[in-house]
Amino acid sequence: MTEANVALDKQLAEPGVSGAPLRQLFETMVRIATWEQRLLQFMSEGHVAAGFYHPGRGHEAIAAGACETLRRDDYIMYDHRGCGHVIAKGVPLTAIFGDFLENVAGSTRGMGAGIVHIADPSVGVLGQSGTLGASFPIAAGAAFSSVYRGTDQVCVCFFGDGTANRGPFHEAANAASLWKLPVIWICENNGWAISTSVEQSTSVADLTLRAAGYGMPGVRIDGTDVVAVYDAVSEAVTRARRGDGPTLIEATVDRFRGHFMGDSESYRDKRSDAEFSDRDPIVRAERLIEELALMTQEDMQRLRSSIRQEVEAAAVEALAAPKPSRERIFEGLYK
Amino acid sequence: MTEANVALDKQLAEPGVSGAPLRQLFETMVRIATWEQRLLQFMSEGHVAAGFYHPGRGHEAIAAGACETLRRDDYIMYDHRGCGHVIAKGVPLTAIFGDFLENVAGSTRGMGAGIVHIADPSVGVLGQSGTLGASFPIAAGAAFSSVYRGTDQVCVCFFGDGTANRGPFHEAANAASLWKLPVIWICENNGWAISTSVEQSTSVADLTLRAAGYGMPGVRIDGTDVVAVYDAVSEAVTRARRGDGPTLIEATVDRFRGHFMGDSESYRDKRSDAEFSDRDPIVRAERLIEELALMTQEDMQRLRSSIRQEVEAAAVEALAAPKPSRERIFEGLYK
Amino acid sequence: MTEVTYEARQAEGASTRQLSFAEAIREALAEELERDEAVFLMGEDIGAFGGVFGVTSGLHARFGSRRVVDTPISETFIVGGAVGAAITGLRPVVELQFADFAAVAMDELALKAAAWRYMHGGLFDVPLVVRMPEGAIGGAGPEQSQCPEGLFSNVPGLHVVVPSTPADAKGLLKSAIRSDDPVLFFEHKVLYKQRGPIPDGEHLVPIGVADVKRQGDDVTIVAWARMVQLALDAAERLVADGVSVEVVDPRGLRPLDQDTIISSVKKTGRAVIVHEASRVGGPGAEVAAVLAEHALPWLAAPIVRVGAEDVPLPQSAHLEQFVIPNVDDVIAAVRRVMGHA
Amino acid sequence: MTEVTYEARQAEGASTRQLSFAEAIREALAEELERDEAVFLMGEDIGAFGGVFGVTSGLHARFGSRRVVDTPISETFIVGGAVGAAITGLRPVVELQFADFAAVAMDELALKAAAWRYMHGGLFDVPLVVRMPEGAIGGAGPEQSQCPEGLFSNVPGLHVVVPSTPADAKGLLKSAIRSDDPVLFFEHKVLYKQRGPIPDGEHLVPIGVADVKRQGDDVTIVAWARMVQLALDAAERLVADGVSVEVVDPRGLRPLDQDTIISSVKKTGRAVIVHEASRVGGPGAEVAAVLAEHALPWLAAPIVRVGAEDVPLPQSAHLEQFVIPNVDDVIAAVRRVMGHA
Ligand SMILES: Cc1ncc(C[n+]2csc(CCOP(=O)(O)OP(=O)(O)O)c2C)c(N)n1
Ligand SMILES: Cc1ncc(C[n+]2csc(CCOP(=O)(O)OP(=O)(O)O)c2C)c(N)n1
Ligand SMILES: [Mg+2]
Ligand SMILES: [Mg+2]
Repeated sequence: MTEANVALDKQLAEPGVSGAPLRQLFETMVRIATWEQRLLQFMSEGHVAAGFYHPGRGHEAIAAGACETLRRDDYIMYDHRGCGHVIAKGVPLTAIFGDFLENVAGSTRGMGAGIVHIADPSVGVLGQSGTLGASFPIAAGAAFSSVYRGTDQVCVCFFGDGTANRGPFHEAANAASLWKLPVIWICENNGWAISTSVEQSTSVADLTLRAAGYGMPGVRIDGTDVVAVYDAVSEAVTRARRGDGPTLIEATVDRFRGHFMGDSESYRDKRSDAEFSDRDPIVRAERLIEELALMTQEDMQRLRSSIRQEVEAAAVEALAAPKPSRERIFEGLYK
Repeated sequence: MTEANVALDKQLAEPGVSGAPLRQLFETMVRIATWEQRLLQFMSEGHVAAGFYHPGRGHEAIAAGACETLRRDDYIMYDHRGCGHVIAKGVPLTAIFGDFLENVAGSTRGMGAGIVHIADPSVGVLGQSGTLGASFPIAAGAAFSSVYRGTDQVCVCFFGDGTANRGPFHEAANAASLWKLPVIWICENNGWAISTSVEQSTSVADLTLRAAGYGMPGVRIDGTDVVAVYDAVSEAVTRARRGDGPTLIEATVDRFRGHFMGDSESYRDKRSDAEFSDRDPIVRAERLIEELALMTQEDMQRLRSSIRQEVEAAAVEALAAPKPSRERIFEGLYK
Repeated sequence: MTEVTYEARQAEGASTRQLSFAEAIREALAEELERDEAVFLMGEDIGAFGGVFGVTSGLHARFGSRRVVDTPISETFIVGGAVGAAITGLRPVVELQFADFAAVAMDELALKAAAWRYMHGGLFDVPLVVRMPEGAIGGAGPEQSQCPEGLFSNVPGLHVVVPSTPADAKGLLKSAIRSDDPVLFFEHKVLYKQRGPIPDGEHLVPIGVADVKRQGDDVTIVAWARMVQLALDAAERLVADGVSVEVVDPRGLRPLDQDTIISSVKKTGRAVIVHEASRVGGPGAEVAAVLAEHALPWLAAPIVRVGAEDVPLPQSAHLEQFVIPNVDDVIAAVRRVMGHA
Repeated sequence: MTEVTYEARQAEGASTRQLSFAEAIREALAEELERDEAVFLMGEDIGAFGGVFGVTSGLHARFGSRRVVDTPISETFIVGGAVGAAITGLRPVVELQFADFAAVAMDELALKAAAWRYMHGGLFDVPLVVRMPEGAIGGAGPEQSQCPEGLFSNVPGLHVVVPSTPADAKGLLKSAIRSDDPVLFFEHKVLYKQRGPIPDGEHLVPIGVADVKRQGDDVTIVAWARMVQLALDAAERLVADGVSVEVVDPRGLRPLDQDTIISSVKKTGRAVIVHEASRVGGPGAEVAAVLAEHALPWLAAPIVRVGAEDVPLPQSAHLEQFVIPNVDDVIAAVRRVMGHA
C-alpha cells in the first residue's frame, strides 16, 4: 500500500460524515434509482427495447458521491452500467429518456442511447466508448487538454472491474501519472463482468495494487457507502486539481439486476433480501440519515415523491417527442 | 516490494557466484559480441544495410544469463535489440548471418532479418513482432500451450523499457498471472527508447513496482552482472516450471552503440571510457573470472580467438549462400 | 473433403436434420473438440454461460474448463495468446464477443496471425480460428453491429469466411478448424436463430468456394451472410417482373472465388453486389473490381453495389433501418441494372 | 481557401521556392502551430530528436515541450488521448512512428476519432490529424512498410489524405489541421527527401479534390503517393509508343474525388489504377468499382489494377522489390489496356 493509500484509508475509517452533503447525495441516488425504475416501466410498456440496457441499481452511490465533488465544467467518461453518472453530472432527465426512446428529445438528438451514448458538453459529459477500455486514453486526453489550456478541470473516468483488464488502461494510466494529469480513475468493482467473476478474470484480489505500478495512490472503498465515495473522490479531486496527478479508486459494489435486463444470473448464487439491503446504497444512506437525524422518515418520503413527480414529468415530456426522420442519419458526420 | 521480491534481492546480495556456470556465460557473451562485431563488418563492407540493425552491445549478459537457465525446448520471444537472445538460445550463427545477408542460409530461408525476424522452432525461438508489445500476448499464449499440453516448458519474453508501456503487456501479464502460466517477463531497461529516456516515458522509476499489480514477484537486477541475471532467471524458471506462475525481472543495462547503427545520440550525455567499461558485462565477467581464478588471461584470449574463428567460419559460410529468386515471395503464406 | 455443390445440397436437403445456425456452429465445435485434443475454445463468457449469443452453450459442461476457457476482457490477449498457442502446437478457436472488437486486436489479426508464418520463413503453422458475431441487430450501435469482414480483404495470410446457412456454417467452420492457416469466421447474429437442413455425418465445406444459392439467367446478385436471404427474397419477388435472378454466395472474401462469380456474370451480363457493410469503400468494391477486370466485355449494364449508407450505424434501431440495405433496395438495384430504373 | 489547379501549379512553379516533402510538412506544422495556440504535436521521439524521419526537426526548439510533446510507446494513448484533447477544444496533430502502427490503435482511429461526433449526436468536433509515415523503404519488413490508407476507405467519419508532392503535402496538411473532422494523413517515406516547388504565402489545398498531374488522351492512370512518380515516368516512356497518358492523383481516398476520375476516364476510355498496397482487396478496388458503376459505357478496355503482390512485404530488401510495383509494371498495364499486350 502506498503512503497516500494508508493516509486515505485512515481518514475514511474515522466515524462520522466528514463534510459530505448527505442530504444532497441521498437525493441524487434516489433520482438515479427512480429514473431507472421509470425506464424499466418504459421497457415493460414496450417503448424501449430491454436487451441493451445494463441496469445500475446498486451502483448509485458511486455516481452520486463522485459527481457531487465535481464542478459543472469538470469532465466525466462513464460506462454502460446504468445512467447514474450522467444523471449525477446533470444531464437533464428528459434528454436521457429521449435517448432511450430514440427520439429528438434525447441528448444525441435522435441517435438514441444504444450501449450507451449520451453526451452533454455543457456539463462535461464527454460520452462513452462501446468498445470497453477505449475511454481510458480519451479521459487522459481530456485531462491533458485542461492542463494545456491552463484550466483546473479534472476528468473522472468510471469503469468496471472487467474493463480494468483492457490494455488501454495501462497506456493511459502511465501517461496520466507521468504527466500528472488531473484524472480520477474510478473502478466500480461489482465482482462480475457479464458471467465472469472478478476472481476468474483478474490476477489480484485488490485492484488498487495496480496503482503503485504507475506511481499513483490507490484507494479501496465500499462503493455502497456514499460518504466514503464522496470523501475518497474529494481527496482525489483536490490532489488532481493541485497538479499532483491521478488517483485510482476501487469501489466495491453489488450488481442488483444482473448484467442486462433479463439476465437470469444462473452463474451466481442467489442473494437474500437482507444481503441486498445491506449492499443497497440508498438503504444505507437512509439509515445513516436517520441515525444522524438529518431528515425524518417523512422528509425522505416527501423527497422521494417529489422526485417521482420530477421523473414522471421528464418521462412524459420525453415520450411526447417525435422520432427523427430518415435524413437524421446524414447529420453530424462531417462538418 | 513483494515478499518474493525481498527474498530474491537478499539472495542476490550474497557474494560469490552462486551455481552459475560463469565460464559458459562468458563464452556466450563473447560469442554474441563477436558475432555483432562481424555483422558491423558486413555493414561497412556493404553486404548488410545498416539502418535497421539495433546493436546489442552492452546487453549481452541478459541474453546469455537468461538463456543459460533454459532447456532447448523452452521458448523465447526476443526483441529488436541485438541478436544475443537467438544466439544464446542456440540458433546457428550461420543462419543469423544468412538472415541479415537476406540469403537462403538464413533461418527464414531468404526472407531476411528485417527488424528482426529470426526463428528456429527446434530451439524454441518463436520469432519477433515488429510492432513492439505484440510479443506479450504471444508469449503468454505459448506458455498457455505448454500447460495445456502438459509439458513443463517455460517461455521467456524479452522486451525493452520503452515497450513496457504498451497496452498488451497489461492484458498478457494479467492473464499469465491469473492462470499461473510459465512466463518470465524480462525487461531490458537500458534507459532509452530511441531518444526518449525512461524518465520521460515511464511514470515509475522502478518497473518492478508493476509486478505486484498482477500478483507476481518483481525482481530488479543489474543486467550487466551475468551472474545476477543467471540467478534471478533460474529462480523465476524454477517457479514457473513448478506451476507458480510468472515473474517480472527488470535488468538495468547500457545501450552502448546508440539506438540504431549510426545514431549520433545527440540527445544524451557522452560517457567516458571508464563509464563504458564499468557497464560492460563482458569486462565485468572477465574481472570476476580473474578474481575467482576460473580462467587465466591466456585462457580467455584463447577462447576469444577460437570464437572469432567460429564466427568467421559462419560468416564465410553464410556469405557464400545465394539470395532467393523471385518465386520465394510466394512461399510460406498459405498451406 | 467432399465439396458440397448446390445440386448435392438440394438433393440431400430432404433427408437431413434441421438445425439453427447457432446449433450448427455448436455442432461443428463439438465434433472438432471431440476429434482433436489440440482444439480448444477461448473467449469472454463462452464457458458455463455459453457465450452472449448462446453459441457455445453446453460445451463447457461437456468438455470442461481446460478445453473451453473463459478469459478476461482482453482481446489483444485472446487473439495474440491464440497466435502463441497456435505456433506451439494447439488449434485455438477463439471468440471475439462482437466482430467490431477486431479493431482492438487488429495488429494481432492482420499482422501476427496473418503474417507470422510468412515473415518467419514458413517455419510455423498458425491453425487458428477467430469466430466473430457480426451485423446489425436493431440498436446495438456503431461499435457492436458492424460487418467488418471487408477490413481483411487486403490482408494476405488470412482466410475470411462468411457463411449464410446453417449447413455452410457447420461445414466451413469444421474446415476452418482443420486448416493450418488462420481463418476469420464471421457469423451474422441475425442468422443464429434461422434453421436449415444439415447433412448427416461428416460435413465439410471447402474454404474459398462460392455457392450458387439460386440459378437464374438475367442478373447475378453476389451476396453473403444475412444478405443472401435478402437476395433470394428479392429474386422471388422479381419473378413477377419476368426477371430471372442468379444468387451467388461467395461464402467468404479470401480467397474470393472469382471463377464462380465471373462465370455467372458472363452468363447473365449483369451484376448487383449486396453487403451489409457500408457501400463506399466496402467489400463489394473488390467484387466489382474483379468484374471490371475480367468480365467487362460481358457486362450489359453498369454494376450496382448495394450496401449500408456511408455513415456509422446509428445506435437508434429506428434509424438503423434507414442505414442498412433491405429487400427493396436489392429489388431497386436489380431493376436498375435491368434498365427498368 | 484557394483551390490550386494543375495549371495554376504549373504556372507558379517557376517563381516558387523548392522544398523537400519533409520540409514542406514541417513548414505546414510550423505555420499552423504559429497561427493557432490550440494546435499541438504529440508522438514518439518527435521532440528534440525531430522524429525518426526528421520531419519535426527544429519544432521542439522553436515551440517548446508544451506544444511538441514526446510520448511513451503507447499508440492507443497517442490516438485515444488526441481524441480526448480534440473533443475538449484542442487541435492535436499526432504522429504514429510508422503507418503500420495504425493497427494497434485501430479502434481509436476507426471508431473513436471517426464516430465520436456522429454517435454523440453531433455535439463534439474532432479536429484531429494523425500523421502516418508509410511505404516500403527497402527492408523494413511487413510491419514497418505498409501503405494502409485503404483500410480506412470504408470508415465513415474520417478523411483520408495521401499527398504525392511537397506542395500538396503542405497545402493538404494545413487544410487538415484546420478541419474540424479527423484526418488521417499518410506520408510516403520515400518522398520525404524529394524536392518540389512550394507556392509562397498562405498555401491551402482542399481535401478531397483530385489533381491531374499530367494531361493525356488515351489512358487514365489513377495513382497516389509514391506511385504518382512511377505513373509520370511510365507516361514519359510511353510517349515513344505514341500513347498519351493522363495521370490523376486523387490526393486521398476519402472523400474520393469521383468526378475528376470519372471525367478523365470518360475522355480516355481506359483506366489503370496503381497503388503500392497489395492489389487483392486493396484501395484500388473502390476506384475500379466507381468506374464500373459510373463509366462503364465509356470503357474501351477492362480496367487494370497494379499493386503489390498478394503477400506481406518481405523484410528482405532483395525480395521487397519483387513485391511492390515498379515502372515496368505500370507500363505493362498501360500496354495491356491499350491492347498492346
Ligand atoms: C472491448 C470490449 N470487449 C467486450 C465487450 C462486451 N461487454 C460489454 S459489457 C461487458 C462486461 C463488462 O464488465 P465490467 O467492466 O465489470 O462492467 P459491469 O458490466 O460489471 O458494470 C462486456 C464483456 C465490450 N463492450 N468491449
Ligand atoms: C508499436 C510500436 N511502436 C513504435 C515502434 C518503433 N520503435 C522501434 S524500437 C523503438 C524503441 C524501443 O525502446 P525499448 O523498448 O526501450 O527497446 P530498446 O530499443 O531500448 O532496446 C521504437 C519506438 C515499434 N516498432 N512498434
Ligand atoms: Mg463488473
Ligand atoms: Mg530501452
